[in-house]
Amino acid sequence: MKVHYKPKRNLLETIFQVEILQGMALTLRKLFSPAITRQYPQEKPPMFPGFRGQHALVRDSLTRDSKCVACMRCATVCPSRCIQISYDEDETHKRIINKYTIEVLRCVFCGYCVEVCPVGAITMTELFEYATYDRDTVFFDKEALLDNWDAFIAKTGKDPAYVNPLMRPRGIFESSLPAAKRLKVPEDWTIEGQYVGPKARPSMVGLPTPHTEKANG
Amino acid sequence: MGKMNNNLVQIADGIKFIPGASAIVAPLNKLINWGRAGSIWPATFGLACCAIEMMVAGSSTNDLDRFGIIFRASPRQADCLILAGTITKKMAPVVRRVFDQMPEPRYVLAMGSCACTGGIFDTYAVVQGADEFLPVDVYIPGCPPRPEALLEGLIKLQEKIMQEQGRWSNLV
Amino acid sequence: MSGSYLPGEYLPILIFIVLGIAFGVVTLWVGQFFRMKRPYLEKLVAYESGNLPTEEPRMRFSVKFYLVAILFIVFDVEAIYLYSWALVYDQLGMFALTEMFIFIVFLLVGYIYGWKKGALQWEK
Amino acid sequence: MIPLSWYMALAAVLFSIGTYGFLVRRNIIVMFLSMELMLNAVNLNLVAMSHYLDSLVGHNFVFFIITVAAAEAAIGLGLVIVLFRNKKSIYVDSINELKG
Amino acid sequence: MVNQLLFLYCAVVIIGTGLVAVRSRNPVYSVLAVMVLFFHIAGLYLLLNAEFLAAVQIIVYAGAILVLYLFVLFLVSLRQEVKIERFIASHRVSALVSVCLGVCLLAIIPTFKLGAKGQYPVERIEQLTHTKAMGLELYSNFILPFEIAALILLIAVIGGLVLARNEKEVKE
Amino acid sequence: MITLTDTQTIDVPVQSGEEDRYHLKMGPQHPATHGVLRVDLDLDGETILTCDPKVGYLHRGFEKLAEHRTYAQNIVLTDRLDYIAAMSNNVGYCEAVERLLAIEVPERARMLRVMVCEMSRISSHLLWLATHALDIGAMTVFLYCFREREVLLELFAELCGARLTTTYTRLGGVRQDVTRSIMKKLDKFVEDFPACIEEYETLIDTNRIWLKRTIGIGQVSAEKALDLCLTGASLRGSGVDYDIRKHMPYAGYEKFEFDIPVGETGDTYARYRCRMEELRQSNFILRQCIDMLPPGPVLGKDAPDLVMPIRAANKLEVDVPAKNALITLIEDRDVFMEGDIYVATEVPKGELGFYFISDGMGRPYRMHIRSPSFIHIGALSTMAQGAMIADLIAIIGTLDVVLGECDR
Amino acid sequence: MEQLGIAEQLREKFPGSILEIITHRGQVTLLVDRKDIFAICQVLKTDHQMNHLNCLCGVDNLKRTAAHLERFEVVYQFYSIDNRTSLRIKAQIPESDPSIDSITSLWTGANWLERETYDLLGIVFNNHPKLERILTAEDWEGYPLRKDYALRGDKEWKGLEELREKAIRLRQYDFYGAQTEQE
Amino acid sequence: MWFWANVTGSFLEEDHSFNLDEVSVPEIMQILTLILQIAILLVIVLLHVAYATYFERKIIGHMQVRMGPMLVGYHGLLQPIADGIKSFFKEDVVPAQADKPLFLFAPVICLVTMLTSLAVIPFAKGWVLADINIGLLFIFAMSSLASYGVILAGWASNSKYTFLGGMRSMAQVISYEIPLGLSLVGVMMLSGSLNLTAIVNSQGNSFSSMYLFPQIIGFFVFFLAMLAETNRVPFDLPEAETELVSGYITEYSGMRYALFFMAEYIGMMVMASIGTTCFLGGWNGPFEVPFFPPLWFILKVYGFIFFFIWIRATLPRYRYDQLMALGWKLLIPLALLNIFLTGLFKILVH
Repeated sequence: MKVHYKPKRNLLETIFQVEILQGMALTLRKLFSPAITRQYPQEKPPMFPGFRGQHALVRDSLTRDSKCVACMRCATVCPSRCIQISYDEDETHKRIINKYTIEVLRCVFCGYCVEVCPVGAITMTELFEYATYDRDTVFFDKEALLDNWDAFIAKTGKDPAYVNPLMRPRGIFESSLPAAKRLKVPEDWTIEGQYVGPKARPSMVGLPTPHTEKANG
Repeated sequence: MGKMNNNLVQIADGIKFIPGASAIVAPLNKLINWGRAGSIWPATFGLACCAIEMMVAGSSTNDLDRFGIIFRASPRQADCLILAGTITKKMAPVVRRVFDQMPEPRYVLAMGSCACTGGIFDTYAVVQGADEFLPVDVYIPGCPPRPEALLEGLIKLQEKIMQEQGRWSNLV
Repeated sequence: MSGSYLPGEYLPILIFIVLGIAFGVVTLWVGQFFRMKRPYLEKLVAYESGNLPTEEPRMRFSVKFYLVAILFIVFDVEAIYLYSWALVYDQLGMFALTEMFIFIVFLLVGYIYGWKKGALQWEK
Repeated sequence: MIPLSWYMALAAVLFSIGTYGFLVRRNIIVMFLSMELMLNAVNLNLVAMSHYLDSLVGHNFVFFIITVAAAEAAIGLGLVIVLFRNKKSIYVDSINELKG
Repeated sequence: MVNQLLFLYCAVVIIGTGLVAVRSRNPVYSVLAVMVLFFHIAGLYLLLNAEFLAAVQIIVYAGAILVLYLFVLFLVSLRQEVKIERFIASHRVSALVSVCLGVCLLAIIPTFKLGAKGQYPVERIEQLTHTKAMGLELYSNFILPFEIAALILLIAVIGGLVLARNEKEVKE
Repeated sequence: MITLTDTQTIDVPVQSGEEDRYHLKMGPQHPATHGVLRVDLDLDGETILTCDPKVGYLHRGFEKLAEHRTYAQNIVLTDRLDYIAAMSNNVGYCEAVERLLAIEVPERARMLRVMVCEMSRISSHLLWLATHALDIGAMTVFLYCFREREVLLELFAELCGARLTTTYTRLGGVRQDVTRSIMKKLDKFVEDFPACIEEYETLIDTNRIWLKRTIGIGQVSAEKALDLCLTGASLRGSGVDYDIRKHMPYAGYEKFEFDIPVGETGDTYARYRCRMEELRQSNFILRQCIDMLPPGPVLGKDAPDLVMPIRAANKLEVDVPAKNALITLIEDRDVFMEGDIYVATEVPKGELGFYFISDGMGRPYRMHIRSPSFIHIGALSTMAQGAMIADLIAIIGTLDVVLGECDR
Repeated sequence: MEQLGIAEQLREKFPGSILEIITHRGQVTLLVDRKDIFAICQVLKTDHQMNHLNCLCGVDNLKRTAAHLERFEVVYQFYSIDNRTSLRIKAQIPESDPSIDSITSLWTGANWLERETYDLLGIVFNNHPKLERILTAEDWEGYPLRKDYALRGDKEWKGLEELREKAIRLRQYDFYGAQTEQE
Repeated sequence: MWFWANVTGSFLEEDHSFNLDEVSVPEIMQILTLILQIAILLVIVLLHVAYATYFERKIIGHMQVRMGPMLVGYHGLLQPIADGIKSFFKEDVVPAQADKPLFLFAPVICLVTMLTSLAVIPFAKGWVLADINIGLLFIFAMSSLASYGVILAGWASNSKYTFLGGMRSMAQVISYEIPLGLSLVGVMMLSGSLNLTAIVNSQGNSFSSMYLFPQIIGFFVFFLAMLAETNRVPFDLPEAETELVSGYITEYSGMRYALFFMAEYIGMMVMASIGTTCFLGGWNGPFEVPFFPPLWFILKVYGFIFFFIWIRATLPRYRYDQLMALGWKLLIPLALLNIFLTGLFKILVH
């Protein structure tokens, strides 16, 4: 397809600078149209569940402590290596974490740690306003992370037992999720209730993708 | 303000002034800080991803102009350096030079993980944190931070400016 | 023998100039005492997009600026002639018009010559 | 009331300053500038005399002199440029070499 | 008296800047000194009721001719000017010559006699305005010089262009 | 005050040579160089005699770092490649790795990938238009473009929790499914967007100043463009019909109807027009996505876990509660076979190619990124020759370069 | 397969230098000796309309052992826009003399890609117009993409060390820095 | 000295001794009131400059569907004050390589020339400081001097960007001075005067007698030249951010930069005032305002400034050579044509 240009101006349009007048009419119209500016400190941006903001360790409403089982998956998966965990083992080989730190300023907020957590212990809250004057205040240890959760609950006014559906990666089969993560999610995120295009052809489902044929080696 | 028992009074670390002048100095200090906080002009200086969010912060939705913030291309007219993005080792001397060329008072905002600590790029080519070679005033976590987070950082910077004492003369 | 009637009319302008300079100089001078002064070598280096300036900035410059200036001089003089001409045009009428027409035609020759020679063309 | 002689004395001084500059400097551009000074000295005289003579002839003369000065500057500085191009210098000493 | 003071002021500045102009090592300073000088000459013209000429002096001399000088200075920009010796060998001789000239000129001033009066006394100029008076004179009595001026300007344009464009053609 | 001592002479300018040229260094701190590009210029007046782009000010050791991270972790890195169109990079990377490791992607996920790709194409083109217009001086277009871009970014935030660095794709699918609310907003955006394009065009498209600034500037012929290895709209503006979405369809692009706009003149204006048409075409594709999104899972059954084993044979040690949690451990599958592959995708800037060598470990042995921006900046010196400073700005703008991708 | 056909033709043309033809995931790779690389590329460009150079990069094979693999290789990926075929060529380069002919005269666009390869892997391209460091600083030491180069660098770049010293030296001029210094 | 005695005494019949009673008390009072008037005008103008920036930021902001300054004071009303305070107390860097005296004085030259132009502008009937006969020429002279400030700033800073910006600006300003002057020749012909008050008076009181209508070509040329003289979009090349960082003011910081900024805005105001006086009938309006006669004048000037801002919000920027070509190849011929047509018209009417 060849790109098409607008027709050339004729003499009259050239003399009267029509295109400039049109542009100026547009800006003048905008002068009287309402501004779309969000008055930030007073007016907060709309946040959606699943926003990857400040980290928090979920405070278990029963034990008042973290749910973490020190499986090390988050520390392993973290691409920027900002999570540090050390743990002791008790007599039943149950792991007890004695250190859980996140160097937030190194984190890239990919959310992998949240996704891989088998027990839904770590989460990312919808808070993002925590600029600081020094590096140390955002070097979160376990207590700070738990406090983050409290702060989040307090700020959003949610039930302390609230569990963010984000902790369960959306769009994954129920069966392949760990038990602790089989949370109830909004209908939109289930296979049954998901959005389907009005003109979607069922025949398209399940077709092999072009490059799925296994390698000959 | 400190106590007026000495001839010279210490109002902040290392800053002393003549006590009789406090009636003038204190309101003047306030006025100057107010002016500075209300008109922070950052240098147009984007490094990487965060620069895009910085631009968004300047666009209609968030509109930095509301805070009196306009970007100046030349560091000579800038008050504030927003380090928006990864600072590589090759870039670091340039960043420092731009900072050096800014007149006092000058502030530095490290925006995003890369500028604060190097972030994910723990490699041979990246400086692990701007504070290795610059006095950073505010750290904004995020990768990249939302534009609102940048605004929040700027508000934090304004608060910091408002608390400054005597950053306006060699005489005081 | 004659006196001068003009300086009185120009007095406000003189005062204006003096006050203007005073304003500029005084604000800058008074400000000296209310500013931080922390000069050091790196701060005073000339700006060049974050690079070290490696050579003298005041190097030879394009001859095109000179061409523009020549044309400017000529047209400036012409404009001056036109100003005095415009004021007496009422008195002199058609005669002045032809007179000025010839004058401008002369200059237009130079103008067109410059155009053809590319003095008005900035590129190459 | 200012006597005419004041103007003429000033013009004379200005003229000799111009001469001094013209003789003393090697930089052609500054030599041209000195010439402008001399021209201005002349202009000053013309205007002053015209004024005291209740005439406008001198004024018109000055007008033309300014025109000529403009033309002179254009051509003269054009020559400087040519000289500079050929000799990479704008000092009179180098003009001597042009002969050969 | 005020007028005389003004005259004296202008005269002092003119002589001072004239000396600066011819003695300054840096040609840019020379040009600027001359600019100030022209400004004060315009002031003298005002004292002489020649307001139009004063404007012409500033517009053409200060605003155009000196600009050309500046451009040429920048074009040939030679900072070494500052470093080479200031004067030619015959410096003293030249100084002597010009001082003699000045003294001679001053000496002959007393012999000067004013001629016949013209038809433009101050009152007439004042009533007509200087610009109009000059226009009337110029466009009725000075037609030929006027057109010759056009010719001179034409030659200036052509000459200047030819001189300046030389290089390009040689190159091509 | 300052006194220069012998030890302090580092920053003092030195005397110039006797050359006729004016050397000017633009960047890295310069408003028009889109980040940290530096261009060394030799000028005659305002005309550029030679132009020497210098890159590397954002070189972060990307390829080296990728060799030290697993395939899944590297998705995070690709966000920071071309940070304006992170989704396209995610998709390009995942397409390549999936092909290398033979991972199947469900149909719905593929369609979603197309959708986010086109969304990011629109947002990238809007940013290009904004900065290009700002470089040429039309500051209002800049803000209007950001207005629409903001809608898309908020959609991304709703979809995957981040506006810019999305990390949306997964090996074998995508991170999350869309919700009705997202689709409704997207539908509205698709509805409104053509009117917005009209708005930008009212301001610049036929504006005489815009035309003067773009027509005939930075002209490259088709042969020259191929010689310079240009891709994307820069190549198509010169009249070469090369779009990977048509030539080597990926992620199901073959199912969509769309045209590839091709220019003729190869100047800045032609490239501008091409991108503007692409905006319309992308919008059209988005419309089709909304209409045809099939049901089904968004992550394949054999999609590898994020915590990939570093070595296939050497499994990760996982304790009891965690063991149950593994989504799919891939120890039984012959995933990390040796071999190499080059897969290119059409990102907004041009052809983004990933060249992988796998040596059987969980990490790429070598990952080379063929980034369009790098090659486009390499072409800058040819294109800017004989132009003026202002043209250089227009050319940098029209090449649509992102330094993050260029320097890697 | 078309690509294989081209590969075969090339093998006939350059019998000595084509070491191996590999097919993997539908992509054909030619392992070639470095000496004929320019000629091969020229033939591909002119005879087989491979007018688009997708990619050019270098590989360090230090940790990979296989037949025909030398220490370094340079990978060229070609595509024919008209015929829609692609081909990959890998030129083997021994460790003792890491150099290969430049193809910049065939594709101007290869210029920077070769510079990059030189910069990151230290492979020298003969006849290259301007073989300088491009991504790393001009006075960088070592070749980062080599496998024996540590991720965080073997030793600190001296430019950064200078900068750190400078930062410490200049702290006295900084408002807060000066205060702490006084203490 | 013998010389002076000789010279002055020899042929001047008039009394040349210093006449002290020429200066009387009322005259001194007059001068004092004049100084007061000028000081008041200066303050008003500087406030105007401050609020013109606010006006510009607000209008452009709303044209770009945003708000502009909002948080410093009610709706950002104190924004210009904050900017001023900040600039005043900001460190003033003089680069080591700069030519110090020139660097320090360049902004003052810029400011003073622009300010001085205000002296001849009639804000209302009789509201003019210096009612000189060559008012228009005076403004041309001042604007040609203002370019010295610019080029000296560029040269003295001794940085490449400033030098390039200064040269650009100088060439641009001198190129557009000619069309600016020539476009007003038509007005001079119609009014027969260079005095701005006279020009306003000759336009009469009614709307239709404004020179805008007979001089429409002249107005067009004037408007473009005015934009170029004040370095506004689409001719803002000397400060084109995307090309030359900040042009000739790149090296200036703090108060010196603010002075340049003020000079620019005063220049805008001066140019708008000339446009108002020469084409829009100056202070004349539909009805007389009893207590504040300059109202109409100010409204018209602000109309012009609004137009400047509006154009800035709409148009892209010319390239340098195109800008020069526009001035030399289009505007000058048009202005000459306008003069010729006006001349013919006048003859035909007579």
